Amino acid sequence: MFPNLSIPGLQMPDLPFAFPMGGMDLAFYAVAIVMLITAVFTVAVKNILQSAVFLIFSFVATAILYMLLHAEFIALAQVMVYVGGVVIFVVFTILLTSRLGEDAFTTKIPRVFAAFALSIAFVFVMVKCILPTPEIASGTVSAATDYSSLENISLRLLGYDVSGFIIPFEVVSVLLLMTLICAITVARRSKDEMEPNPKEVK
Amino acid sequence: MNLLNCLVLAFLLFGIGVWGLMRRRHLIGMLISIELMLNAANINFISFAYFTAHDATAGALFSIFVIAVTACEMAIALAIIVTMYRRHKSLDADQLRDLHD
Amino acid sequence: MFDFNIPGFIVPDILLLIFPFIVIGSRLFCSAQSKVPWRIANIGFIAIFVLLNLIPIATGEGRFFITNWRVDDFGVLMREVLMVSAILGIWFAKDYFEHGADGKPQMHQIAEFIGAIAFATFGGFTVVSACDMLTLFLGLEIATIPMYALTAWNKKDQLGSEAATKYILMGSVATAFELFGFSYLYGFAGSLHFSEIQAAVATGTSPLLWVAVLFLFCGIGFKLTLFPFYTWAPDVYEGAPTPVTAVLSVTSKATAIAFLAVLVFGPLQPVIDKINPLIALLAGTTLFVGNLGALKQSRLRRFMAYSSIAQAGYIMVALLGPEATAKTAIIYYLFVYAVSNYLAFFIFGIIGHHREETFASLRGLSKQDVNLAIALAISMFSLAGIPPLAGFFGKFHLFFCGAANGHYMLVAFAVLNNVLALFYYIQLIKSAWVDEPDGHLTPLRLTKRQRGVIILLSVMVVILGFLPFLSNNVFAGFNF
Amino acid sequence: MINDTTLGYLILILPFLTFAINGLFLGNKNAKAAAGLAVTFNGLAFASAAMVAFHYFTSVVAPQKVVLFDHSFIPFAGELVARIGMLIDPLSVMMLVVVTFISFMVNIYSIGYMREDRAMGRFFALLSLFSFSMLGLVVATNLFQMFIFWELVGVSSYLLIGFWYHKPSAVSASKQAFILTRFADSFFLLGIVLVSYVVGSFDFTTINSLTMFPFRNETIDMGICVMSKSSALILGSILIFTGGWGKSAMFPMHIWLPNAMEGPTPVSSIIHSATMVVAGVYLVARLFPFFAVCGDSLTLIMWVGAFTMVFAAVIACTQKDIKRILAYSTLSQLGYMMFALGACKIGQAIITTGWTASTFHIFTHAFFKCSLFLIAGSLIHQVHTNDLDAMGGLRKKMPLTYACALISIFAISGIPPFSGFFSKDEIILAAFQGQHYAVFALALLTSGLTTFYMFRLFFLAFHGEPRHEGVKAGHVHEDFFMTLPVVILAIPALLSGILGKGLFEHFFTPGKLHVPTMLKLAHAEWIPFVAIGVAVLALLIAWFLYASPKAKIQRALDDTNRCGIYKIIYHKFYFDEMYYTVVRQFIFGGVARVSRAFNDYVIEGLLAFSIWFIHKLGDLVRTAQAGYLPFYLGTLIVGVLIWRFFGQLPL
Amino acid sequence: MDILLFNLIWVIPLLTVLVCIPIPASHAKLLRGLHTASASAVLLMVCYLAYRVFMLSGTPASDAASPLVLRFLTDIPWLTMFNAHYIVGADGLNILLLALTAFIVWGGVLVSYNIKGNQKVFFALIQLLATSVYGVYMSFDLVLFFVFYEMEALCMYLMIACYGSGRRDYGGKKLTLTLAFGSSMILATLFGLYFESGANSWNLIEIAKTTIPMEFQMWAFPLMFMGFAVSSSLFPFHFWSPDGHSAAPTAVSMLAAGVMMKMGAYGCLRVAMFLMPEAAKVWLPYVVALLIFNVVLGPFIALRHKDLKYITAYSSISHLGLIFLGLAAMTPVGLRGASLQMISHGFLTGLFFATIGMIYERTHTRDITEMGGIMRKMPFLGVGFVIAGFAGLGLPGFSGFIAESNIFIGAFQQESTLTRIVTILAILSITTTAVYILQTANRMLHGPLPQKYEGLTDGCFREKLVIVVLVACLLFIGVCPGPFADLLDQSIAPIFAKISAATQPVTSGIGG
Repeated sequence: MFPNLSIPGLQMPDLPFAFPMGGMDLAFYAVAIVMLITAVFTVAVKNILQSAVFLIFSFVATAILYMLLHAEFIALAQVMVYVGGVVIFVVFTILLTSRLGEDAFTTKIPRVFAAFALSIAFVFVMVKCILPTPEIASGTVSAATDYSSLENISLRLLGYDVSGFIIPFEVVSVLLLMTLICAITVARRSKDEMEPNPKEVK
Repeated sequence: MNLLNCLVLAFLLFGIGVWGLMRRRHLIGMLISIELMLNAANINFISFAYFTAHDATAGALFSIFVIAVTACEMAIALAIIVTMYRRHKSLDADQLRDLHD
Repeated sequence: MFDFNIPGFIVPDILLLIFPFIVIGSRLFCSAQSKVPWRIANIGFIAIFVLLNLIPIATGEGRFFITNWRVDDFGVLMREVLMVSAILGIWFAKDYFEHGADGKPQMHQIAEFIGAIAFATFGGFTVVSACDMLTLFLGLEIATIPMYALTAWNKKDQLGSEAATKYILMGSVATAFELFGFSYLYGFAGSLHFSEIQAAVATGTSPLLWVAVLFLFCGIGFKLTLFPFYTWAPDVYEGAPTPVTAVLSVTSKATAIAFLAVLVFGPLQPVIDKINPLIALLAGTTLFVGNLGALKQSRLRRFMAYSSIAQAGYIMVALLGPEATAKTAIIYYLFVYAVSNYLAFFIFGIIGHHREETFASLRGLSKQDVNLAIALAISMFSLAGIPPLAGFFGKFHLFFCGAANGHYMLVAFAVLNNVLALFYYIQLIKSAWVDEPDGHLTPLRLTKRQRGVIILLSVMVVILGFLPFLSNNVFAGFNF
Repeated sequence: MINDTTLGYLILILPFLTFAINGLFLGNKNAKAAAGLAVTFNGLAFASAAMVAFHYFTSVVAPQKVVLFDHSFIPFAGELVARIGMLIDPLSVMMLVVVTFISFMVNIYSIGYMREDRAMGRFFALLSLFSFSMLGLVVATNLFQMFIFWELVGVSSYLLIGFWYHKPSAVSASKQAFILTRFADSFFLLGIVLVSYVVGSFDFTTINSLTMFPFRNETIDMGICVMSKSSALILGSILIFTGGWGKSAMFPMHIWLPNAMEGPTPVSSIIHSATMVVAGVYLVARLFPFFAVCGDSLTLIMWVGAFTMVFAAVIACTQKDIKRILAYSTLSQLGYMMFALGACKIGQAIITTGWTASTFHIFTHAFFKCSLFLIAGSLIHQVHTNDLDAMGGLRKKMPLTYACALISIFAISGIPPFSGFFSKDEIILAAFQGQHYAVFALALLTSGLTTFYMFRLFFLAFHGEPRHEGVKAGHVHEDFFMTLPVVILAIPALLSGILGKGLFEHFFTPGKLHVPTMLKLAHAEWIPFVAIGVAVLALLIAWFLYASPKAKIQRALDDTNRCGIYKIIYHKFYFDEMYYTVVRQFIFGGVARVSRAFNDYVIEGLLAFSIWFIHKLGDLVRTAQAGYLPFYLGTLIVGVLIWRFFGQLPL
Repeated sequence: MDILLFNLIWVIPLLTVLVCIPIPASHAKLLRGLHTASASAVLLMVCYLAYRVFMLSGTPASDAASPLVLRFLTDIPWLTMFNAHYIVGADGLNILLLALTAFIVWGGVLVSYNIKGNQKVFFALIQLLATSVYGVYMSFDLVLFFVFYEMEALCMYLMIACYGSGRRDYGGKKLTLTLAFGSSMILATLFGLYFESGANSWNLIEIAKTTIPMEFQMWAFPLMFMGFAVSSSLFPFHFWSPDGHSAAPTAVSMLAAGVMMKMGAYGCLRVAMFLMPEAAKVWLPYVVALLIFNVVLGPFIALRHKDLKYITAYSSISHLGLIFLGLAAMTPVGLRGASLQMISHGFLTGLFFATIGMIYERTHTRDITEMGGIMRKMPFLGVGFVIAGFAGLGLPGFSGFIAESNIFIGAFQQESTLTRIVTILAILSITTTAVYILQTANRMLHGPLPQKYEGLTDGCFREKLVIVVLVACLLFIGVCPGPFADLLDQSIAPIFAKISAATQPVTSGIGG
């Protein structure tokens, strides 16, 4: 029923990894490598502003990955919210808080390596955890190609039945509103912050 | 391309996020790393939805919500960091040591 | 189709949802120092609490609103606990908006403050009402995000913003863990609905499930301050404004444990035996570490942080029991814990308004105001779990749950740790009762409201233990 | 008509009432009333005892046992019931009479002696408490009752020795007396527990009618070793004897008795000479058939008695404190009684001469020794010192006292026809008949020593020139209340031997014995003459040294140039010092120090260590909480790893 | 009517506290009067009830199936969440302990008239403590029992730390925490009893009807026994008692040593041994080894101390060791001896601490080397102390002797080697007891009077009354132990029956 987009003939049954072949695979690996490299740059570059820029690339690569996975709407959201919203917000904050985003803090080399070792260990351990799962390495795809079409998503999002997500949809609106209020309250400079409060002095 | 590849990719991204989190001293740098980690989780959702889940749309939906929530968290975090910057005039995580035992 | 006949059991939730807007809106019409928002909040919260009490409990599966908003007896009682925490929280917070305390400046924007607390409470409501992982996740976020903001509420306070920074950075990592957990659970079951996940779990397991469990527990471990994810708690408790600390220690914890209870007794029910060792280990290590950390503290709020870490460990023990008992125990304990904790915070608040919030400031309290000292002793002994105070019965119930499934070793360990806990609670009582004051004591002035609340809470701590009050809601006889 | 049971109750209740009324109500403020009450009630008790004795000896049941009453006190298990009762047999009747009589006399005497004391009421109360306890002891029907009153006797002795509690020496003497006897009593109690466990009863009748055969093949685990029950019984008998050993101040537990002379003299006279100290002898006599089946213990008893007899007599020869001489003489006489009981054993056979002699000696000794103490008290009361240095020449000032003293000293020296002669002669005869010739020789030797030191005392106190200012000045006189009992006591001291001999030989046998009794006994008619000869010789030596015109009394009293042996003897073989070192320093000092160190350093140390350790763990937790954000974030990551590996999830 | 009265025993102290709440602390006289009246009322009630129990003895219990013959049984569902009931009842053992408590509480209230500090709080705490002790002895539901058992910790610390002397904080903390440590061990096993017994009930009587699995008993019994033994200061958990007692004010020492320390032994007998007799048979012969410290070395340590309260505390340690010896005997005589010793030692040590407190109030020191000859100035108190001493060293005529003889005879009937050795050592160490008691009495009361004590006065009427009543109790039991033995035998019989019915054979009865 669902088209199998990978090429089964070239799969090596012994290996848990599918051998990279075919257009989709090549595209995937290309995207993955780009994503990882930009991510590494994101965390490794010294300048925080550059880091933010690399983050944009990483996010865009992720969006491309989503498109490979037939989740076009999500890819769109990713680009719009992350790239268009969050990262810009980050950049503004950087510009607001430091002189042209120059990272004044240097990290000592041992700490860099310790952090690296920890993260490597973490990834290694976790990947090892999921490896034994039987169905995980098969290239079968269960989803319909339109699983994340706008229509499907909105039908589910506003559905009242058991499988509908109207409740989270309403709830997330509360969340957003609350964030708005909280963020404004926290971030704004109150009037008395400018000049010392007479009560406080007393 | 299969599920495992995607999951490993997500973990690698998460790992890079962890690395950044630990090696950065700049608070915003840390936040950026956290963004990477959250992004990794999102990749997971989509991969599962695409490859195995029988209710694939739900996964996609979840990732939309994750994007929204992440944005909210970022907003608050940046607000707090701005406040913090006004007080401390610094964004060095290592200098946040007024509170300790 | 949309049913315009809103069922009664949903009314409190909806009220709470629209409530923050009324409070914040009321600010537009009055001055910054006005008490109107606070009064409105007071009336509203109490009204919600009373309405919650009107819902008869013990109706089995629970009732559903739009098929995915579940109101069962656990949910109702949990809501009540959260409301109690919210009411006591705003009562407690009131004074901090009038003058500074413990070296921290006066707080501002009470309406927004109350709104944030209401939102956090609503987050808790969402968690206990969730039927799918998405709602659960959102509930948890709604309960958490206002806490970040509340911690940084005192913008002029350096420590507050530091605490908030630490809190939100670590909290975001924990959210990432949680998302990983959810994603794997989704990957395992292929669905977000609890019933379907439960069915999938019942048919068979896979590493994906266990990775999901691991990440979920680690993520929620942060919010519940489990070992070793508790590190934020002492700093945040100390740095945050005192009323926020109080709310944090009750509401946030209640939400987190409710989250775990919903998960463990919901989708993960079929594999609960396999998770039990993890729960037991988390409980054991947490209560031990919490108790150890509290041993040599000198600042009251940091002390309370460790104490609440230990309490989180104790409360985890309940998850090991059979579902019905465990849920009762959790609710009961949270209720008792809320009351005792707030009693302690009220007293610390009074001290804090005049002096620093340290052990040393408690000196001579018994000579200065013996009733306050008695109330302090009551709350401390209750937290330590000494009968006949309510804290004992709460802990007894928790241990009863743990023992019901044969976890005697853990129960014995937890009970032994109680001695350690008693040690540091006694340290505090000693400061108030035994130590001589350093010099002249600034007189303590209690407002009528403070006095009333302290008496009310003390009496509750004393008598709650004796009363089997959880068999039904207080006003449930009206059955609307 | 009052029957015997009522009289029996009266004998016990009257002294107790005196104690209760004096102690609770009259007290020191109504001293005269207290004294009157004490004398009256004790007199009545004596009268009752006399009537009981008269009824008993004139009745047909005479040598048999009669139980006047026997109330259950606490039932333990089965037959093992502690009872409080009143056993009447010749032995207990004799003791009843002796105790009540002496008590009556001493009470009269105390009116005079304690006249100036502030705490006279207390004195009379305690004296009556003692009488009550002693009476309870002698009429005991079972071991448990005996132990109860045994302890009460001990405590009244303690209270009376320490009567003048502001005197440190009195206080320490009382403590020593109580602790030493208590030490012995602990073995006594162990013996009671052991014997009652094996036998299943406390009752004297049951215990005295035991035979060993049923116990041969049963074993009992005594902790350190497993032994047969018959051996356990022998061990039990020795343990029980240990109680008497301490109470009768046999060597080496004798040291408390001379020190106990720190108490008021009436106390010394009733408790530490006439009645309480013979309780040990009484105990052995009471349980004699039991001891007889536990054969070996009798040999022990004999040697303990014999050694104490000589040992004490030797020390008595050198002492200068008049009361201490009498105390050592008491020890020596107790040794006589004790060894006489032990000497009843010949191989596996038992003769009863020694038993009769011993009980007879209890009887006679009570009178003359009490009398001697009262006389000593009179002297002390006049010259205000115990020291013979300060006496001398009192013959003329106190003629009645002098006469009575002479009678009593003749009695103790065994000069016929005074009472002591008859009983002591019988004891020596018993040793001879028992074929214990070494002990026999020792007894003869001690007889001579006794005569010597008693006459030494007599001559130094009454003869010669007055050495005391008060005596010289003529302040000395005889007090009526103090002289009357002395005079009354002189009568039995003189006559009880002659009159009692027949009575004792007729009625006094230890009861049914379960060992073959040897029928043929050697009748050595020459023994009395040898004994008298030794006594007279000793008397002459004493006269030559201390009373003859040539005697150098000053030199005799001078301590400075003494040879080594005399010095050692004078210092009582340094026994007090040895005790002090061993008991105080080593046992109580050492063990106590070690146990306290164990407690304070080991136990408390472990406690402190665990607290320290927990605090260190707490510090560890707090160290982690350094406020360092990267570290905190690291804990999150590491936490996941921790629970992945240790969370016991099936990964 | 009797049932109501019986339930009022623990309610009255609590009500007194409530009544006193509105009275300001400055009305000390009124407060004292109220508390004295309430304590006296409870005392009279308990005495009457003890008499009633005595008169009822022999009549069967209302519930024929019950292994215990209980009077005034009350059973009300209480905390339905975990199936706890409010069950109280009386038998010979606990009614006597209740009476003991009533006497000591009454004495404690009377001796505290001059306590310094906030009297209102102090008396309220005493009454709370009384409630807890009454409750422990009355309750037959394990939850109720435990609630009352642990309640003491709440009062103890405050009373010692606020009203005590010397190292009061240290002593109070040590006492409270050690006791809490003990009760935590008990609590852990209580749950096991509930679930493992299969009775699914906290009712002691119901649990007693079941047989608890041996594997559970084997670890639960030592835990529970030691937990209880902590409060009876069994080695090695005795360390709290000297420091605690010495720091505590008079009334608290009286209550702590007099009644609270008995709660542990009572729990050992009533809960641990009664419910888990099989394990008791396995473990108790080894537990006696610990008694070598309590019974044999305890008196020696007392000998080395100069502080009166330390001496008395170590004396208590050794006397409580004897209780355990009686328990470990597991024979009717031994158990009865142990119960008698609980009661006897309660009165005895109450008297001890009362007199020490009164003397301390006057001399302001408890160091016996600093005292001397105060018998002359305070004959009444001195005699009281001496009597307490004599009772303590087991002098016939006082209750201590009765108890000790029962214990010795009972323990000798237990044929395990270790028990035999310890019994022999225990009998022999009565000498050491005598040594330290006489040494103390002599140093303190006798000898020359120091100049500074010339102005001392003897006890007032109130103090004399306390001493007289306690001495009378000691004497009453000592002189006429029959009724007490009868009462105790009735309540011990079912316990012993359970022990002797346990599968593993245990020696009993008399040899020969």
